[in-house]
Amino acid sequence: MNIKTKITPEIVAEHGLSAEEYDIILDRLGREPNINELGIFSVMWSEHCSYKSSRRHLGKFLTKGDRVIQGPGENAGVIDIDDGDAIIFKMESHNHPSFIEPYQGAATGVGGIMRDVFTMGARPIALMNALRFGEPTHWKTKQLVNGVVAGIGGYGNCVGVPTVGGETNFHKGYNGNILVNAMCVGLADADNVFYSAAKGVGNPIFYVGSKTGRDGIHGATMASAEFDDDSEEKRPTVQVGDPFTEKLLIEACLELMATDAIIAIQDMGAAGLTSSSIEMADKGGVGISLNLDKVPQREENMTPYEMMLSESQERMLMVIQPGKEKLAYEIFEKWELDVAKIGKTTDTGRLVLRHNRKKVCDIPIAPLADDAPNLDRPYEIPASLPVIDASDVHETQDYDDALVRIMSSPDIASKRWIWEQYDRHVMADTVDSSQSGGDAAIVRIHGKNKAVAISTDCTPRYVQADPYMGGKQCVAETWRNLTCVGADPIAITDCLNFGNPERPEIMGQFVGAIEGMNEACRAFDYPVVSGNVSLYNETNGVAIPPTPAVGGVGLIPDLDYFTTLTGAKDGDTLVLIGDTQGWLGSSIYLREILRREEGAPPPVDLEAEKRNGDYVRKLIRNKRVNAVHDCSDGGLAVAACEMAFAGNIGLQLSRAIGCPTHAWLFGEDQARYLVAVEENSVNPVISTAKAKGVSAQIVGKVGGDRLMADGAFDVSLAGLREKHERFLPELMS
Amino acid sequence: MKAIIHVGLKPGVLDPQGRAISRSLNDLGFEEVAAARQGKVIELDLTGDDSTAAKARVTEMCEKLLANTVIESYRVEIED
Amino acid sequence: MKAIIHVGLKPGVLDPQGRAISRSLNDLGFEEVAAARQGKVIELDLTGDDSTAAKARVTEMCEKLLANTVIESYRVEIED
Amino acid sequence: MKTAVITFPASNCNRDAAVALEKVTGVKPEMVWHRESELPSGIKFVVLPGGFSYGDYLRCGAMASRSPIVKDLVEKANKGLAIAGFCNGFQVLTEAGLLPGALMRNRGLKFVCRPEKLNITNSNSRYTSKYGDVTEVTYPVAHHDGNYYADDDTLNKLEKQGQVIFRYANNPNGSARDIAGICNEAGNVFGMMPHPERAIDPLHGGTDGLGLFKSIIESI
Ligand SMILES: Nc1ncnc2c1ncn2[C@@H]1O[C@H](COP(=O)(O)OP(=O)(O)O)[C@@H](O)[C@H]1O
Ligand SMILES: [Mg+2]
Repeated sequence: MNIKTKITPEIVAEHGLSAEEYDIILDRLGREPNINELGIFSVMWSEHCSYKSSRRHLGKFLTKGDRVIQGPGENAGVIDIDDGDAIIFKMESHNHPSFIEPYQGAATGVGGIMRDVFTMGARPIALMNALRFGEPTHWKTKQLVNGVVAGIGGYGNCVGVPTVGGETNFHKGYNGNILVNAMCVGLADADNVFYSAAKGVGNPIFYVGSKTGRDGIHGATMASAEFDDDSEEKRPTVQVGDPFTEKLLIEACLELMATDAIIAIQDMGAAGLTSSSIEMADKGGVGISLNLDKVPQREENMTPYEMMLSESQERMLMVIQPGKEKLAYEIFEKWELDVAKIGKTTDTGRLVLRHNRKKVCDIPIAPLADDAPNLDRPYEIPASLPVIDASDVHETQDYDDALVRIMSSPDIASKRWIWEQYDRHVMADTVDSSQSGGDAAIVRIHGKNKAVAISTDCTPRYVQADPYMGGKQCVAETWRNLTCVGADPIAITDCLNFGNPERPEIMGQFVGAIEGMNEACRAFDYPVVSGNVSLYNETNGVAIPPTPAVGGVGLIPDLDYFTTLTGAKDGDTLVLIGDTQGWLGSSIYLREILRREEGAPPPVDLEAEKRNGDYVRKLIRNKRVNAVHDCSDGGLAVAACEMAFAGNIGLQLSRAIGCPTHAWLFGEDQARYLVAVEENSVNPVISTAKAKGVSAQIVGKVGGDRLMADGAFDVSLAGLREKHERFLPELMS
Repeated sequence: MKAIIHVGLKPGVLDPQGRAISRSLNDLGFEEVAAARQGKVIELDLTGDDSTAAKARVTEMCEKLLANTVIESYRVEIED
Repeated sequence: MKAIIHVGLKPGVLDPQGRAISRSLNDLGFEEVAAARQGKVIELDLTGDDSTAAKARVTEMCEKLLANTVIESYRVEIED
Repeated sequence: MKTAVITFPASNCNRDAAVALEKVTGVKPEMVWHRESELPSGIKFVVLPGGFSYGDYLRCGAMASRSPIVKDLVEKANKGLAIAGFCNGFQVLTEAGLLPGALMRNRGLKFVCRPEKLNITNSNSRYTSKYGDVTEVTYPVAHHDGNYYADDDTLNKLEKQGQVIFRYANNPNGSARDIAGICNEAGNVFGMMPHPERAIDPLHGGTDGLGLFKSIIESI
């Protein structure tokens, strides 16, 4: 393909553009596009870059709040955490590339999300990962787990940013499409945040980082298409990550950012040079002219089309203050990075590209953004599944066995095999991480006595059963997890992973989930500040379970007051905050013990969530509790076992609730927290709860080396731990 | 019998390691080094003595385990 | 010119990668694999055309950087 | 007392090391870029930090060990300057020939990050003297290539001369004779894969690492 290539309807279709879309291009240009121009329109209007199926729905989210400095629309969201500190964070998917090449796909996912964060002036301080694999027995699963985990660790460890937490699910619904969602949290000066809007006329545009090769051309369009059996053949050259260069890029960018040399900066992510230059120009309302001969190239004879669409990693684009060019060169050269001035801003409002002294592209920028398709796809929100009454659910005769099976089931079993491959401590500010099995990771703000808490959550089986309720639940669970460590929840990022939006039932899951999420955000004053949409996660017409992963961030203002689930002590009383009905629909018990995946998911009462959570946070601030854990997957029994493992001490659950035993132990009612309270605090904890309308009951005692529940199980802590630890090492051996 | 398998990155795939090696050699004063690539060699000791059959088996090993064919290419030699 | 450098572990040095490879191959049903070793090949593009001089220089590169002679041995080939 | 932390392009525990040194000496250490050809004057103790100096390409620590500053360190080490390398820093010291042996890929072939119990096998060394009666400490490990190798003669010699300072209680990486940390014959150069600098703070990794820094600082 070259500039003389005749644009035929086939070529237009191969670029994923519809006939109507092509007509718009013809109209805006007043002529036929050449191949470079067509390629640029095609990536800019792909689902991945234009959000054409999702845009109108994302617009409903609560995005503003007292602490929001920058909401969605920039590379990442920015929140204020006092004292002039800002936290910048975002989550992103790298699902398709990770399925094709798990190590590099996951590694470059981590690299990409870090760039989104340091582009805005933040030093990355923590990484999280939310992973969904196919069923453990599927032939590909083991290899995918191995590669993805090694890739995440390989990249994050080398760059030197701790990977502090995450979540991992296994389900047959992901056999053909795994999900690899990575989140990065960075720390910046609130008054030195960098944005992508180019400004001025005649200002130099710098290219920094790795050279451009033919990697991942059309990655963005690929991420916007379903898989079929030929996908392996169609794949573009896989992008290979170079964490060493990323590390240099971080240090160099932060060094330059400490001067006043940068006017605007944008990383080259999906659709590389195309989307980065167009976004900078569009946001700033300026034109851009680039000389492609100046682009550092790794391979010979690269065409303009290839350079503009390449997704080579570890590259940045920036507009430099005139007169500061020398300083920029000096810093980038010190860090041994490729750097080149490749163009300048103009007042034409057009993107003009030159190559070999010829003009090879000349298009107006505004239409690329303004006229990007914004579809109103038909949708049908599925009806929620029928409510299942606990009394209609078979009760196990052997609770010891049921507990062991649940604690060693793929979703509940220990993920140690994964997180021991992640450096969780580098930077020396990790206060709590996966290591404790805790709800939220805690990362201290360097040199200060405050910290951020971070949690990622989604319960796909709930979203599948009822997108609206499931959407609410994802947001509520992160809020609850942040609360568990004593943080004030501030804002979320999300990664919305769904199937093919052209199918109304999938679009219905999407719309329903967003409505539920948004309602929770509003109830908690917990806005969405950044996010990412990944559609077409489907193989041969079978979609993944809808998976809107949510990453929440909160602030622990004073590290003298926080709690984890590790602190339960001999003699402590276990108190359950929140109401228990014994909800077994869509529960782990139903799935793991009875092999049934059905029933309406537990309802989320946002007022109760707020009331209970605010109370728990108060207990932590008043140092009334030694350990806190929320009840989620597997209910009270699982929460209790996890608390026992973390504190390395046994406990006894006593019957206090009137529902059937399996519903009491394994029901997944929301808005609940298990707290360990010292003897002399029990009365005040319960009476104050009452006064505040919060339900609180004594449900057991800490002590011994066994895990017991009245009339149900009695197993040794060590024995259960051994089985809890065994699942992944056995799968991976 | 012995099998010797050379595994290297396919052309066009980024080789950050090769790049770091050539830079480092240049820094040490070896300016004649224009580029470097790093690959691996795996040597297998095999039982049996049918080298044609062995070649087919080793190729299968490469596809299944030894090479990542998405980004790497490989070459098999059998020595008696 | 091109230099091809083979770097391998010295005999007697335990090779965790080689051991893991032979084990995984056995697990996959390739029982004919009795042992495996993994080494690396470094390929250099060199300017100049004196291959004797090049060989000396590349040997120096090996001693100075490319091989760790505590655990590794190396072999240099020059191709014109 | 003046101390220094060397920074290679992809060092990533340089800040951790600096915090530890400041905590123990009360003075911020000098951060010295690997391209410098000489240490600033008056430096009494140098840390080579953890990280991936050159992306761990070729061999961990190999390229870093050829940098200009390491040349100067080798000279000064031979004149008695105290130098410690943690994790990648240990790899650099072996590659530079300041410590015997080599660090190979972990036996399990995976990166391993966990708190690890260590036995102090020589409590008279300049790096452990302040531990007193304490014989067991816990430091985090975080590495992919921490499997210590040396030939039998070298290992015997190390043991005989009291150069083995720490051993793993539960060997995480396959290191010969469970060796976790060693020093040179003169006792001024020390290296270990675990991270004492990540064990100086009750909120992060415990405080078992402080004794190591206090020991060496006091000995100078
Ligand atoms: N992929 C992963 N990476 C890092 N940590 C993980 C991963 N998967 C699970 N974990 C950790 O395992 C623990 C249990 O996870 P999960 O059951 O999802 O917690 P919760 O239900 O409290 O959110 C958490 O501490 C979590 O951070
Ligand atoms: Mg939780």
